[in-house]
Amino acid sequence: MNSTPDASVPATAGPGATRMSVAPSLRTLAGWPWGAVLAAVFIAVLAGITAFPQSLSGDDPLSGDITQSLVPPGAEHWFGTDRLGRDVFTRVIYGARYSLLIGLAAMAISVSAGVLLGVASGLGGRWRDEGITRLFDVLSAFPAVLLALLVVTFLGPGLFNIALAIGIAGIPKFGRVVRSQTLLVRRADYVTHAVIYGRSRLDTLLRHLLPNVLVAVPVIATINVGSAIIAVSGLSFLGLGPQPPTPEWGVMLAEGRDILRVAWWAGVFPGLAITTSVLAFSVLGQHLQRRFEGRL
Amino acid sequence: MPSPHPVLKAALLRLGSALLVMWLAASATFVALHALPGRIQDILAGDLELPGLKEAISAEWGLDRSLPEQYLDFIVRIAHGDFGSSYVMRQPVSKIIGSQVLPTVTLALLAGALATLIALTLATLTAGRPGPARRLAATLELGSASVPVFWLGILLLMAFSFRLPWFPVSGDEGWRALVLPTLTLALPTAGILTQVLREAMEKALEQPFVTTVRARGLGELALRLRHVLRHALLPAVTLGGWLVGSLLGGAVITEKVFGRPGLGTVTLNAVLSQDVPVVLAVVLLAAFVYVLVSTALDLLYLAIDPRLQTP
Amino acid sequence: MSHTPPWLVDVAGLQISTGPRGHETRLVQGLNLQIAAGECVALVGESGSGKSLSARALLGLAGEGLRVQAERLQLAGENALSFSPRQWRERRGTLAALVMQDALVSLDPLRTIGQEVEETLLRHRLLPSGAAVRARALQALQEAGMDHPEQRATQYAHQLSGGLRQRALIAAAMAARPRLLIADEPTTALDATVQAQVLALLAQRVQEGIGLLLISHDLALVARMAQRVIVLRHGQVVDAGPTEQVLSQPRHAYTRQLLASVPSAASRGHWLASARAEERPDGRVLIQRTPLPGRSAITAATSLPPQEPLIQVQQVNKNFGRGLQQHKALQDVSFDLQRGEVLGIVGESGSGKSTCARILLGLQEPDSGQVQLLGQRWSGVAEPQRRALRPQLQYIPQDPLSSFDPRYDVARIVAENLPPQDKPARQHRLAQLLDQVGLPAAVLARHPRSLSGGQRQRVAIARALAAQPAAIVCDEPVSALDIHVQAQVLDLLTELRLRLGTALVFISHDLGVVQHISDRVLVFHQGRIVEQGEAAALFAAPSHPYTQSLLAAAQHGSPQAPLALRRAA
Amino acid sequence: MTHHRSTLSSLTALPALSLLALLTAPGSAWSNEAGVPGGQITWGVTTEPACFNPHRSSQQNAFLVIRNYIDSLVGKRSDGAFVPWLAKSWSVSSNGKEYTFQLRDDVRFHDGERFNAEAVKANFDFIRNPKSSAAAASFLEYYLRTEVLGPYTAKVVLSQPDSAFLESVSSVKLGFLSPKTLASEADLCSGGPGLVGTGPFIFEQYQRGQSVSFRKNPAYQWAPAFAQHTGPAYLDRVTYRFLPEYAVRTGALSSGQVDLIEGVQPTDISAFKDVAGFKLLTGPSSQTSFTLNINYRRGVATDIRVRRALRDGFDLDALVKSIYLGTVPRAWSNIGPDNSGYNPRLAGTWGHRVAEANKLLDEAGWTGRDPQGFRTKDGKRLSIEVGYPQPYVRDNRDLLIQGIQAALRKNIGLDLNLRIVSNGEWTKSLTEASWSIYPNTLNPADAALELRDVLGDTGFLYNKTVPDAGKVDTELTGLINEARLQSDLKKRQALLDKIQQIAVDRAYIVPLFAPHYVVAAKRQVEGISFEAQLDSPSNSHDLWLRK
Repeated sequence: MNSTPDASVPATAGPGATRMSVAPSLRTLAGWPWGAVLAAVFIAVLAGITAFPQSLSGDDPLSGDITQSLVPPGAEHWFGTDRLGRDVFTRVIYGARYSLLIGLAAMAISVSAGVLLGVASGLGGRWRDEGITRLFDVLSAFPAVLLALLVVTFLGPGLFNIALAIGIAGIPKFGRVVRSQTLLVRRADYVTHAVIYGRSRLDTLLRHLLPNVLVAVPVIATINVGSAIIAVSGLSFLGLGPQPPTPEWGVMLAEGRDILRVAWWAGVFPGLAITTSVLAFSVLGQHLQRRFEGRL
Repeated sequence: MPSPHPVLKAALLRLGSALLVMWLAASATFVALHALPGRIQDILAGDLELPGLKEAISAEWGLDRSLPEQYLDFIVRIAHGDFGSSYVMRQPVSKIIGSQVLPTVTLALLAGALATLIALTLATLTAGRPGPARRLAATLELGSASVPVFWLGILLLMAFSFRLPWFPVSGDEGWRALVLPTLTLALPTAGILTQVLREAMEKALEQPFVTTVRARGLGELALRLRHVLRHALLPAVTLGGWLVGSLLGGAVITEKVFGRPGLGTVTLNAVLSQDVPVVLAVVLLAAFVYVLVSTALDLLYLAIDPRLQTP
Repeated sequence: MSHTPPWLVDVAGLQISTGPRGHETRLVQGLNLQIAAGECVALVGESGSGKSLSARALLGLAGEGLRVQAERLQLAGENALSFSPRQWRERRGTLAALVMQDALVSLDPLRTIGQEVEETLLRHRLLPSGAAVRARALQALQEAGMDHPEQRATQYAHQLSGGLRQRALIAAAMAARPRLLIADEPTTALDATVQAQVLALLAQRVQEGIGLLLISHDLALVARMAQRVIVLRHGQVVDAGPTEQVLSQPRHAYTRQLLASVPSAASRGHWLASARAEERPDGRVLIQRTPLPGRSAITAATSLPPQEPLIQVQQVNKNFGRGLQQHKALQDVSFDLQRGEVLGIVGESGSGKSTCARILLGLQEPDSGQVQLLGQRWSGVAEPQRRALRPQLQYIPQDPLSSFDPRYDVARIVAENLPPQDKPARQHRLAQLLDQVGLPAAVLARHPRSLSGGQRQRVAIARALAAQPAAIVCDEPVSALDIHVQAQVLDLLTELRLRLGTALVFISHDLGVVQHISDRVLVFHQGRIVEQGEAAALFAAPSHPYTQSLLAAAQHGSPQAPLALRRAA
Repeated sequence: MTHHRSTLSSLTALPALSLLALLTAPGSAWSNEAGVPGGQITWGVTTEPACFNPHRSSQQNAFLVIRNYIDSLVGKRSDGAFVPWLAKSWSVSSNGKEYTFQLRDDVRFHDGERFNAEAVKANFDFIRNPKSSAAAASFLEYYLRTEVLGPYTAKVVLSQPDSAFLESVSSVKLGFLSPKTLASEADLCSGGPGLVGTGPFIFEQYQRGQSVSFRKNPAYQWAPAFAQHTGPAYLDRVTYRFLPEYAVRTGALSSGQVDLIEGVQPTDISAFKDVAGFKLLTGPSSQTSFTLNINYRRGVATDIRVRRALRDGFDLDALVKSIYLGTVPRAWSNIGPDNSGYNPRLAGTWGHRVAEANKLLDEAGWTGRDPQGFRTKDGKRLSIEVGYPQPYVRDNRDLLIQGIQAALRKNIGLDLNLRIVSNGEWTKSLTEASWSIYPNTLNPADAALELRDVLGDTGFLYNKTVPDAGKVDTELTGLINEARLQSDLKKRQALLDKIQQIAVDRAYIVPLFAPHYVVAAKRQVEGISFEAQLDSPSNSHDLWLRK
């Protein structure tokens, strides 16, 4: 369960960091390195197939032709079929919806709570800051997997429950980043001197402080969507998330694992889908972070 | 010598906050338990329909007494490591967990050590050096950080157990049974750790003191090992807490992939059989381990950076 | 006073370039440099002139991606061009050593001073035993003028004062007794008095026979230290030769301009940027400056009766921290600012100048005493009451970039002080303000990050003027700028005062700048005003000993003065 | 009227012998090559017993472990005949209500206690006592008391004749624990040395989540008649390792970590069948088939048309063939094809009539369709839940139900919703009769007993505590009670055939396939066999290692 750590620590340097490419920008497209462009395109495709999976495959993800079970990848079935004869490619396409949506739902929970608490502690007095920081410590003491185990024990398995668990586990990550950003911006000259131009405290907060704090959030969110997807599929793999026959990538991987010896494709392609999606979000996230850091 | 007084003060402060966090974590679970719909006996009994079970539970947890008394009793019991008894397995939770801790801890420690080793060597070798080596390392790290633990496990299983029978598929005998699970758990963590270390090293390499050290005639490797590495350890140390969390979480999954016994398997079965006391105990223990490790690492951070020691 | 070979350093036609083959850009071109033992040569130029780069090249530390070529590059008689990386490493620290600007970041903060000094000795295995290494390190600290070196050796850089840190840095460089020392802006981060002590230490090393290559942007400092000087501009040598000759008879217009633009008591009452240096028949060069027009009667229109001071500061005290660490920043400070007046505040870092500025601006409340602006209470009132008066008092920071919101372009930054008005009127007013500070209207759409240091400072001034203030508090407004740009900004401030009658509170640690621009001067020392008065009179005959020591340290500073001194000594 | 074999026992003997049983159990009872004593063997089994106490456990997979330390009064041979074990001989009274057993006098429990009539009485009374909540109590439904006629003579008195009593007594669930253990009221579920039986092995050590191991009982001279050898076990020690994951179990055997495994999934058979160094054995299917038992007194299942549509709405042959790769036959009745009570005439009478199924559902009013393609009536979707208890999920059976789920959705728009439930949740739904479909096989081998447990008036279909549930099929329960009493073989079989025909025709049950145990082992492991009474592999008494 390798969820990415607090982004306050610069998460990843990634290939082609600006420091290195002294050569003229033949390796970039409109200012974006190729890696980031590919990642952006992949994510766009991912979003597309989440909304309209049927566009890419006509088959029904839930039922297949039983006589066609365990067919290796070929012209008919690009990713082969599973034990019930269902087309693995179709199920991977329909599976995107679950991994992405649960990942984004978890992200929404982490971001909203994280930002609120982060700003509150960053702006608050010593005691409020201390209190919220302790809250972050308590929350981060429960890694996503274990928190999910607790939630599922009480509320039962299911999509929303694991999204809730991963969301809660992600709050400290965002909270700490927003808090350190708030502390930084709060002391910057353009905030402390705003009073000279007749800005009220509230006006300064809204015009200068918050925008400069929140500008970092989408960047960190992009980087962490990847770790949310890994967490989601991990929990489904353990059987805590959506139940069969849902075509969720983690569930498909767990099913594929039992027939690994005779049908490698049932296990390999869902895993590949998870990895490439996570890779895409990480690469895009890093690029945004470098552009953002370049700006600050 | 920087007077020991401030370091001691800082250490006590850290330990104090650690205890506070542990106490808060325990209270959080207590509150969560009580916030749930339905009576505590029903929740703790899960779905077991044994005669006299509900009465036994309310007696053991003292549910008839007032809430504060229950709370106090709960905290005291946890402090003594008594997490009550599992009604599904009909034996004390501490016995169940006690017997299963060793394999999980060995796996987590080995994986953590391997990940740190990989991260240190890779970061030291590639930080700041232009050319293909660094770009290749960066891509590898990004790739390994994106691979889900369970998929990596499956791939390794396919390659090294089915195709080439070098390593056993599962079980807990001897070192050979540890190789694949440790690799599975270590690689993704190593990916992220290496990136953080290399990033920190490259930031340190931009500091002016690096030019001074080079002007003294030190080579690149000596510069990295004697000077830059310590600077890179600072952000890496703050990652300690996250590392523990991800190793424990990853262990649960790795044990399922490799069919290894351990806390992961016990917890998973407990969840599937609605054995609340066991799940509660494992999660709380993991939280305590997390707090202790991150506090220890905080103190290490203090020791490394003298700038924090003077008042 | 020329030296015959063998040279310690003998460089001819040095060229440093970057970029891929074919269309690389030349950073340094055609540099000839000879240094003998017991001699100090200075490389002078503004930032970006390539002086640091050239110095680093002498140690083979030019950096990744740069190509170093030269007709001749001899170090102590050896041809450095053919050195292998291993050969370079063996000579660094033993043959040649480097001292850099700020010891706080030039020493490894995580290691003790002792460890830093010992490293060179250990690396080159110069001494048989650990004890011998430790003894030599303590000796090096001693020679660098450190008090009780045993205790200092165990301390870290952040635990020492600026001066002591710099001494530690020099001790570390000199531990292996190198024959050549390269000092890159060794004292820029220090206050005048401490600067003088460190320079004396370096001068003593030169007397003892080492070769010293001094890199600096400060002409005065170079005049004091170097036998020969080379002036660099955009990587090319514009003037070179014995210091006395270069400073008194600068060949190149750029050098002349450089000399002429140094603000000092001599340049008071004259435009600075337009100063010219003419060559007299006997070869000496005199600086011609055009005087300022007489002080015009117009002053900023205010509702104040004529003789009321703009700002009154009465018995202000300010302390930070509690108990034994309490730091008394300001101790019963009182002064007035008259309308249209330029009040100079001078003093070393930590003397309370900035705290005074923050209290003047109402960013901080004094512990006791009070401040009045335009006759109304300014300190000790809630901010909303002050809002009405805010436009009257504006601020120009030292680092303009950090006072701009990173998301704003120039237009939105300057418009912060404009009253709400419709777009066309606003656009016109903005263009007018930019014109006032000498910037084209096109700059409005650009982002401050893409502007030069001087341009950014002009944007900050434009923002201040937008409020049509009665007075502007300037905290070290020009200390981060190169001499040319500094001269232009100072002239701009003078012009605004003449045309708009805006009063200025001008805070700086640079005595020359304060002497040039201020009407009256306050001298701050450890939170107190030790002396105040009309500028020319005060500096002509300073009464307080601190002011005298400040003047003496700075006296060395003016380029012409030392020549006389040197001849007399 | 005492002679070696009672009239009743012969009733269930010869006719049950079916060719299939012989064929599928090669190398079991017939290799009489003398075994080599010594050495130890490690099993890889699918399930960690939830409870080690024979009286309380109801997990079929747990019995193959428990059989190592528990003996029974009587043994059942693979041909169905009952042979002496702890009882040398036995006789039945003319009214069929009294069974008198002559016990062996040389049997001792592992704790040294003698096995005698008192021990038999103590065990049966303990099981019958409701406080011990023993699952085996259903076997002693008509048990009144045990009379100790002599130290080694025990007479068991029933309230009414029970044609399946000998069958029950031969089950491990009525095996014998030392009276001292019973008296100690210890919670025997968690295993450990406290569990004292008389079996060929003695309980040595149990590591939760990992394995359980037994050591040889050197004094064991009372092996059952059907055993391949008398006297103590060959092996010194035997270990059962719990490997729930298919791939892990298969890999453990192929990499030599274990000596033999049970629960080889169809896709892994090719790794061991006709492969050098390994052998593959398949057990009999005399228990019940894996069947969907439908609660026809609740919800949409009360309508017989819906039940028949569900029964016939999918191609069972294709599903079983593709998932089990032809290694198991599909089932026509809930009674196993190797069971003597099996009704062979049911073959071909039902299944795979999609058009008819759709017609039935239309008649039943389920004419609407919702966006997911399911039928609806007055806005409510046609949905039935299959609650599968987690401890019993194995052998790709959940996958088979998912296949049926997908087929029913596509063919007739019926939402068969599979949900894995915890053991606790299943028992609660049983008491509240809130379950709708329960998929499983059942332990008792006697056909009449099995039918009673499912469809009989004391089976889990007719829970008396829920009065308002739908109408009970009294004709069916009547037939079952009659069969339980009927001692005449031909009449009993006719009754059994009729019961099975009604159950399938009225779609109270949907039989799926006849499971059997598949054991894969290293070539050197000899003496592997299957216990007729349970279909599962026998204990390790006869196992030995060829050097």
